[in-house]
Amino acid sequence: MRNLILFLLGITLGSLSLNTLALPEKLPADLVWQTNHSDPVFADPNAQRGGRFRTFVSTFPLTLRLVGPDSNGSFAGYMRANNLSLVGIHPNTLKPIPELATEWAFGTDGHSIYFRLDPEARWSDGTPVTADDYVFGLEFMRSKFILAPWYNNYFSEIITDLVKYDDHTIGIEGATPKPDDEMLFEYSVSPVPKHFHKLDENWVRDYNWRIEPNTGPYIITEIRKGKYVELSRKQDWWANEKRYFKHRYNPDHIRVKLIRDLNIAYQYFRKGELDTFPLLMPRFWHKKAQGDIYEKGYVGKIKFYNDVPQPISGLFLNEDAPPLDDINVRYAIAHALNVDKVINTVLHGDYERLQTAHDGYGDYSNTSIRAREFDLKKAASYLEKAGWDKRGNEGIRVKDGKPLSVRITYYNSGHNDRLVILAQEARKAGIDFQLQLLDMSAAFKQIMENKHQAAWMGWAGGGLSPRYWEFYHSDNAHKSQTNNVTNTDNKILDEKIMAYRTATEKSTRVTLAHELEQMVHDQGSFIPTFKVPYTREAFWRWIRLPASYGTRTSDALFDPLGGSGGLFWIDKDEQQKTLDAKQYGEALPTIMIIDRDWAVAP
Amino acid sequence: MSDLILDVQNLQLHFSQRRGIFGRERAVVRAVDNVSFQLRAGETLGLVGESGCGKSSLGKAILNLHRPTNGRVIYQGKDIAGLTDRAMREYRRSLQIIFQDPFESLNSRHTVSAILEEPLLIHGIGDRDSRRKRVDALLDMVGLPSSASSKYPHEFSGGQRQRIGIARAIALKPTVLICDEAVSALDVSVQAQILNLLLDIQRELHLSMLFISHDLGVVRHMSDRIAVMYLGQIVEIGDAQAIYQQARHPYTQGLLAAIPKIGHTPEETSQIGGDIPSPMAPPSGCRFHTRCAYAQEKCKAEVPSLTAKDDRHFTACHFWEELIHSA
Amino acid sequence: MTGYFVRRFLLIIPTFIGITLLVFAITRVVPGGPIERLMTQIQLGGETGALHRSQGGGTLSDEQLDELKRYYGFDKPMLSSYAIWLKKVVQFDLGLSTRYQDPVWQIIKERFPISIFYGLTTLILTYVVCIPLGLAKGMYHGSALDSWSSAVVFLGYALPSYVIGIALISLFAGYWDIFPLGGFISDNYDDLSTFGKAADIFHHSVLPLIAYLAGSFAVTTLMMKNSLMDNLSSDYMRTATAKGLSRGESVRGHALRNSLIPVATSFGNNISLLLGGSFLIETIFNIDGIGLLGYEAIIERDYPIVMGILVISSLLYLIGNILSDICVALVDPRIRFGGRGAA
Amino acid sequence: MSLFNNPVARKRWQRFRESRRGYFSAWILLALTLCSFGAEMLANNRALVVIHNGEWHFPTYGDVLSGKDFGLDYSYEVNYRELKSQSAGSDGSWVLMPPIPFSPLETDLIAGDFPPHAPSLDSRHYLGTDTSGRDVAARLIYGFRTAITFSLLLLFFNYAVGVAIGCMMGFWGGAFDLVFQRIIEIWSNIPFLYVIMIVASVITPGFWTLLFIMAFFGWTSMTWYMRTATYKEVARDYVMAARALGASGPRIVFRHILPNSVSTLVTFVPFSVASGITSLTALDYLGFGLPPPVSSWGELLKQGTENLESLWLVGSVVVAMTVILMLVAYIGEAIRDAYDPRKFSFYE
Amino acid sequence: MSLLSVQGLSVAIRGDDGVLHELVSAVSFDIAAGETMGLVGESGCGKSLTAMSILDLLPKPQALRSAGTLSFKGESISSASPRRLREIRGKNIAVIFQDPMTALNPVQTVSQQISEVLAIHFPEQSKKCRADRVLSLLHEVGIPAPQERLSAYPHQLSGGMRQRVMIAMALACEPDLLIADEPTTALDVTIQAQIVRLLKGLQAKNGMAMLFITHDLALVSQVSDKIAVMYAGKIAEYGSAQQVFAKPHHPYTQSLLAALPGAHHPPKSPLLALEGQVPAIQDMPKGCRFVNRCPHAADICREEIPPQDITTDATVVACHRWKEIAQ
Repeated sequence: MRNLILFLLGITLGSLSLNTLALPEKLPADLVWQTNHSDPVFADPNAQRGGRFRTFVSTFPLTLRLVGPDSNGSFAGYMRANNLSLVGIHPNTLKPIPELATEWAFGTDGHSIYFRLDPEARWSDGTPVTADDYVFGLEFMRSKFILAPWYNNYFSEIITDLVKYDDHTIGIEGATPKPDDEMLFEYSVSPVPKHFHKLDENWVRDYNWRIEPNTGPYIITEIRKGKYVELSRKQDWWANEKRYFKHRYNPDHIRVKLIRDLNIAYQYFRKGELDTFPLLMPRFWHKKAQGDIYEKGYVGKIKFYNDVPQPISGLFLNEDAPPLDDINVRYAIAHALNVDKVINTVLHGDYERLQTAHDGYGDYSNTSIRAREFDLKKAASYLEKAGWDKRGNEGIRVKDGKPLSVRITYYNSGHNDRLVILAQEARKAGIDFQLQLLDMSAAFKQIMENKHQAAWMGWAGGGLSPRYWEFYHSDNAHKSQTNNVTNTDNKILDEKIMAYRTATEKSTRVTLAHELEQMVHDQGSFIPTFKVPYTREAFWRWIRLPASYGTRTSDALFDPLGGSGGLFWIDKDEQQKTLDAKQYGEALPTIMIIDRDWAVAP
Repeated sequence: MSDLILDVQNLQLHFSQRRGIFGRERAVVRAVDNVSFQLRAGETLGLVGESGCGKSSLGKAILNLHRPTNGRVIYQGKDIAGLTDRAMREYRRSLQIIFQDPFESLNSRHTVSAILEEPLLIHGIGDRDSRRKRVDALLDMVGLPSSASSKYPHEFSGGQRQRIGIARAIALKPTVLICDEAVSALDVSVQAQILNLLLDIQRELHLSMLFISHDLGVVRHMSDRIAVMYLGQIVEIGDAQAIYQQARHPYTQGLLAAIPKIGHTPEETSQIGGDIPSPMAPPSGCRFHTRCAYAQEKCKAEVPSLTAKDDRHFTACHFWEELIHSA
Repeated sequence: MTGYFVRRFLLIIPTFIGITLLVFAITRVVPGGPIERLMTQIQLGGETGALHRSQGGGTLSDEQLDELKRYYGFDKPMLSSYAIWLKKVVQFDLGLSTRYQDPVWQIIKERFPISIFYGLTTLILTYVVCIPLGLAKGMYHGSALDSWSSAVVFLGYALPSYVIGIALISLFAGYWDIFPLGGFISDNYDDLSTFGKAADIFHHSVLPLIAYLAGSFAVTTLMMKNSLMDNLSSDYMRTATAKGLSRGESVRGHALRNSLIPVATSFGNNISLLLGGSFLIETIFNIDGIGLLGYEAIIERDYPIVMGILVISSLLYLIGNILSDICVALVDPRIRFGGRGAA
Repeated sequence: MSLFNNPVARKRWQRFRESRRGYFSAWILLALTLCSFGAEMLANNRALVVIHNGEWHFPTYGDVLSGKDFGLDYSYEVNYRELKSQSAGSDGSWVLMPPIPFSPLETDLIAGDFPPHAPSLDSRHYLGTDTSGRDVAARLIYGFRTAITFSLLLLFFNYAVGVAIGCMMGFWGGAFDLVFQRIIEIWSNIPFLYVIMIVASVITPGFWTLLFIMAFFGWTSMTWYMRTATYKEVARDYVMAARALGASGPRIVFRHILPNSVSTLVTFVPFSVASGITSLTALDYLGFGLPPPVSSWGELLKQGTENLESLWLVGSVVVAMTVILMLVAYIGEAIRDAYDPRKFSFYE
Repeated sequence: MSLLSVQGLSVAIRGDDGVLHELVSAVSFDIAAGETMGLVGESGCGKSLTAMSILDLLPKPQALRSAGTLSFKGESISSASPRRLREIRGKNIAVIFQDPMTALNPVQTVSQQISEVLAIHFPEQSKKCRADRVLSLLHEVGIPAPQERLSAYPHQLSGGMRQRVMIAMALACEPDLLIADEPTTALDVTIQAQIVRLLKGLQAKNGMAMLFITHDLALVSQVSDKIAVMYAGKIAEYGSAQQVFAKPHHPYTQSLLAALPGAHHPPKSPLLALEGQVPAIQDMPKGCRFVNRCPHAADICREEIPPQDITTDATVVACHRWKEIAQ
């Protein structure tokens, strides 16, 4: 299933002081303009254009707006990816590549960037994209009318200024100095078509279903509410011939069908009414994706390892909630959590153990840390240290007449089987896990209000480097509505986090990140669990992938859009061949690909 | 007048009734309308009339099972309207009722002994043993074997069940017994048994009786005095003998004539035609005028009151004297 | 009779207010409103990683939270918000969905055709099948037909409809590929001929209809059967026989209409099923109906839609009760003319 | 008690026994229910009897015995199945396992295979395992216990409240009746599943909270019925007779009205039981029901429908539901016949 | 030749236990054209079953005619085809029932129900013709304003009116025989008199025969030429009405008459009540069914079924000792 794709989010800066320097009025003359036309091309020159790609979503979009309430549904990815950024990231080298900007330069103050815009860039209605659209973009993002407080925050507190120097040159100022690559990534503003919007208190309503002109390769051409959305390729898209866009976004049409039930969606796929199907979940890969269509080679299966920041998923222990205030208990719980058994059984050995909170951040990740392993002896010794040395009738440890019981709040009923096994195993250590399944909103509210004991959850990963302040700084502890759900409150950690936040040199930051990761590990309040360092899909034979299948950062291979997407194409001849073969029951060579090119060695 | 037990004065009992699910407009049923009579010790007053004339409602109003809309019931000099709960229980102890349907009036889930013990329990009479003895005595009195006490009403025939009902009614040694169609549901041969039993008991306990029935033959057999009711009102009241031999009210005459008698062909002369009007919309004036062969304009306009030449035979008809003379 | 109906309609008002107030209050006490939903959407991660341009967890200031509360109308005390809501409802304004930003009424209206199609077809088929079946079972009580149909009907009654739905779709759409996997019409519906359109709808609706119907057969069939059996032994049937009617004639001419009275009583209640729909069946068959809308609205805390559906369903239910009375009055003259005739 | 030991009740019982289908169904259901209450002896990972070094142990309902108690090297609960296989050869030790040697909460994972495991006699998972490797048969049995206990308790609460309020309404009438009529009308018009879903999406209902919520909205139908029945009884002559004897209100209600009207409630029992089971299953299916890892049919059904290729999951739970609900339906039919003997007669 | 001849008729009913019980046993009687035959007995004696079995109007799987032959105008109707039987029903032999409320279809109008009979037996008649006939029938049975009553539903009519509609329906095809099953039991005494008079009048006019079933001895004495007294499923005494009432031979008939309260008994005197009750169907005495209540019972009565003796006044008596009793 498509991951929730998250876009810009705001952060409050807490105690950080704002730099009050503004951008210069005139474009500084001494700028060193950079661009990137030399990285390898990752699309396949053999790709054929044409055809209709059929895929599905499980909920119909509630809006076509890019911002504002409910603009974050499962369809939002299609909308977002259809708008280019100033600068993209090369999916393999992770270096910046031009998108809407052809060149960029960094200001001497360390927190401003300048962009030269591509004069060829056009909105889908043919209007050129100019600097004014960026100026409006910032105004738009800061507007109360869009009802998106996180964006409001981000674009006032992080992006402090945007200046138009001429129609095709802008400068952007961010709040704090950062390494260059992160500035490119974070101090970015997307243009908003000024001629399209009328900002007033009715904006949210009025623009709910209006198709905003975009800069990407597709535009929505048909909406059947509750049935499907069809996107069509712009034939004369302005970026067609650009180095990194050539031979990409090949299908002429993308039909995104609404199928609410995943099992039913799979039936559609089996019947050939969908072109591809995600097989991330073990039971789909191992149990469902079997049979004729696979054996006879009509449908291929691919498992493609990638290298991307992993979501921070695991068990978050609330240090404010006894007995979790005792570090020994936290360690004991970590040692009583038989994650490997879960992986090797219900997860079919497919998932991997997440070792730290920040796997997949390249250099930033501290690969020397290993998550605490399942070890009943260690668990027992920690618990005895903490005074939980007796066992009650049911084999659960007791102290002062109270059983050692930890309530685990979670919101994904699909994780029942995992938690059940963990609870079963933890009993051996004398720990009683009470599982509390709540619906997502209710669980989130409970956790945000620090009313949980232990939270089984995953935070969206992202960005180029790990974040610590939000999760571990004492500024966010013991407060509701913060991400410090473990209520970690550690002065030494605080200092290090602030040092990390203010450092601009990448090497310093990497060192600090490694130290921080170790401290977080020592704190023991986050127990990392699983990661999925690959993507798995099934596809009908006529869907063709480039020779490399995907890129280092491909989180989905059949994403028709986006920075690393749009690489596949539909092979008409193959389609006819496959359909004919299917009709007569002839077997074709089976397709079973396992690609480990980008796999990170464990 | 020391032997005056019950004095009913201008008793009214109106029900507001909703008819059908659409008939939400309330209709007032004047079940009993301005009825007065007296009952003396040891006397049986027969109350006759056709269905819907209000005779059963009258009985229940006297027992306060339906609260009278108006009028007074005076029992041994006390107006029962002002009785406290406690006094009301005492009052009910002195007046008892026997119902028409012996199937309906006995709780099918109680054994006979439980049914007969209940009045004693309610009024806290006796201990366990004495109650049991009393139950046996009651059964004996109504002619049932003592083995009946452990059985359920279901296991008895209609007549036997009515005996149980009578036993229950006399358990508290009441002074007045109201027999509400007590034998109407029984076959002739059984009816005779019950009538005999009632007569025996009355004699033994010196009871006053209000004997309600639509069967004129039975009423005649049981009553000292008879009241004839029509549409909620008493149209004629007097000694049984007098009523049967010289009925004054045209309705009473017609009623008597309508009773089939063995060996007689139906009398053609006093035949009452037409239907009984609805008690929800009783005719104006004399309520019988719609069916009366002798009705005149006055009958439609004026309500006749009960009048009498002597103190014993009252008739509510404007023209009863003329009718007697012409006859 | 009109007076009665006027009164019945007036009685809808307090009941309606009671129902809506209660549910309104519940939605208010329930934690996790649209605001929490916004926050979860932004912050919670999935299973797999990706290179996002994301910044992760931010916190909002109190003013910003208040702003959101005001936008969603959570800033006022419960009763006054309810009063505002009710006032709008009276003016036929059900408010705006907090998810779609569209008027609730328009959203509900868009789902009407499908829901009504299934509701009405279910209703009609239920009566078309159950009445004759109940009749046959009543007339041939104890026969093989009777016991076998009882077993089948009970089976449908015992199994939850969604289980039947899943079984049907797996077998007939997935495994044998006889019927489509769901949806209401094909994607190429507009290009079809009128006959083709009808066939298309039929083709799509067979499986969901079976799932819908399986459970509803038992009640109506048995009601019909029992009612007929009561009437078969009634005195007027003896009269009919004494007139010289044959058994079939007397059943058709006399027992049938009398037996329909209890079935007619249930008719009004079934009216509310017209828009009910089972969200489980709708999910399974991908039908964009009211049931599913309501379910999603609850899960997604879209309270204006929750309340909007409640308004419509409770009104339908209340009106359905009155309709029941009308139906009964139509078949039963005792009730139709109850207020008049002399007793 | 007079409620059961009187000729009316005996007659009904007689008629009930005469409809063989319902009568046998009742016995089967009763047997199943009783069995489920002793489920620990049918499906458990604890042995029924262990003889170890001459000592007898009956671990089924006792304290947890750790591995150390049997000379093994771990301090958590001993694995009796392993103990059995170890003691197979040795003398002096003997282990008797229940017929299904798995607890419903226990994940038994078979090496070389991933759950759900298919049914097999060798592994003693007669109905296979679920997606967490828990024994389906064991979960069915315990799930049935949960469901039947739940619906019986629900029935009890609904009837208790319904009978009390309905009886008061019917007996007192007047304003009390009017007020409660409105309340019931409102209550019964509230989409009950809707509210449960709203409430259950917020708190994870445990057994008792769920029961409470369901009872909170479930009492109305019985109330309606009791009100009508009481009204009917109040107007009957035997009540009139009791009043004429001077019986007090409570006496009339408890001695006369209740015994006569309550007995008919029995005819509703099977349907209430069935609806209790199905609504609990539906809620569990939707994830609004009992929290994991409680054994529940709904959860199993959910797993089954998501794993249709593992047919034993959906198959066993659907068959179990069908059997139980058919039994209940047949019992209901028989009780109906016993209370309201519909003599099939016609004229021809 | 008799119009209807009933020979050795027995009717059996399936009890709760599934066993057949002979509720009516070897009943024989004849009805001549234009004659009224009264069938009298207490409730449950089988008189209605006897009447209903003539046209096979018994409730189907429960009750069945187990023995006997019936011939109507010389044609056997006990062995007639269903089709032939349906022709006779309503046309040659018509029936009116005890409770006109339940016997009429509540959802059909008066005219629909009456014209249906005509439609069945005279399908060739025009609608207009039928409508005229319905109207004249209503007029004939004495319904006031018949035109307005055509579209009335049964519940809108009073009990007496409903019974008149029932009669109109029965008379529609001018039957040779009318079976009247307790036609006045549900009615008030004044209305009863009206209906009885109506039936007698119609009978005189149409010359039809009538089988009149009732439990009311007096009533039956007024309407019948011949009567049969039934007890526990058997005919105890059968003869001309006058003879039977004037000089009853069977002890049961005698005690019935003696138990009847009325003018021939002094008020409040004990009635001659039959003790005991009718034996239950499962423990019928082997010999005479009346034996346990009979004051004259002898050993022979307990052992042998009494023969049907014919007395000097041509009455049939089923008693071993009638001669001794007469002395």
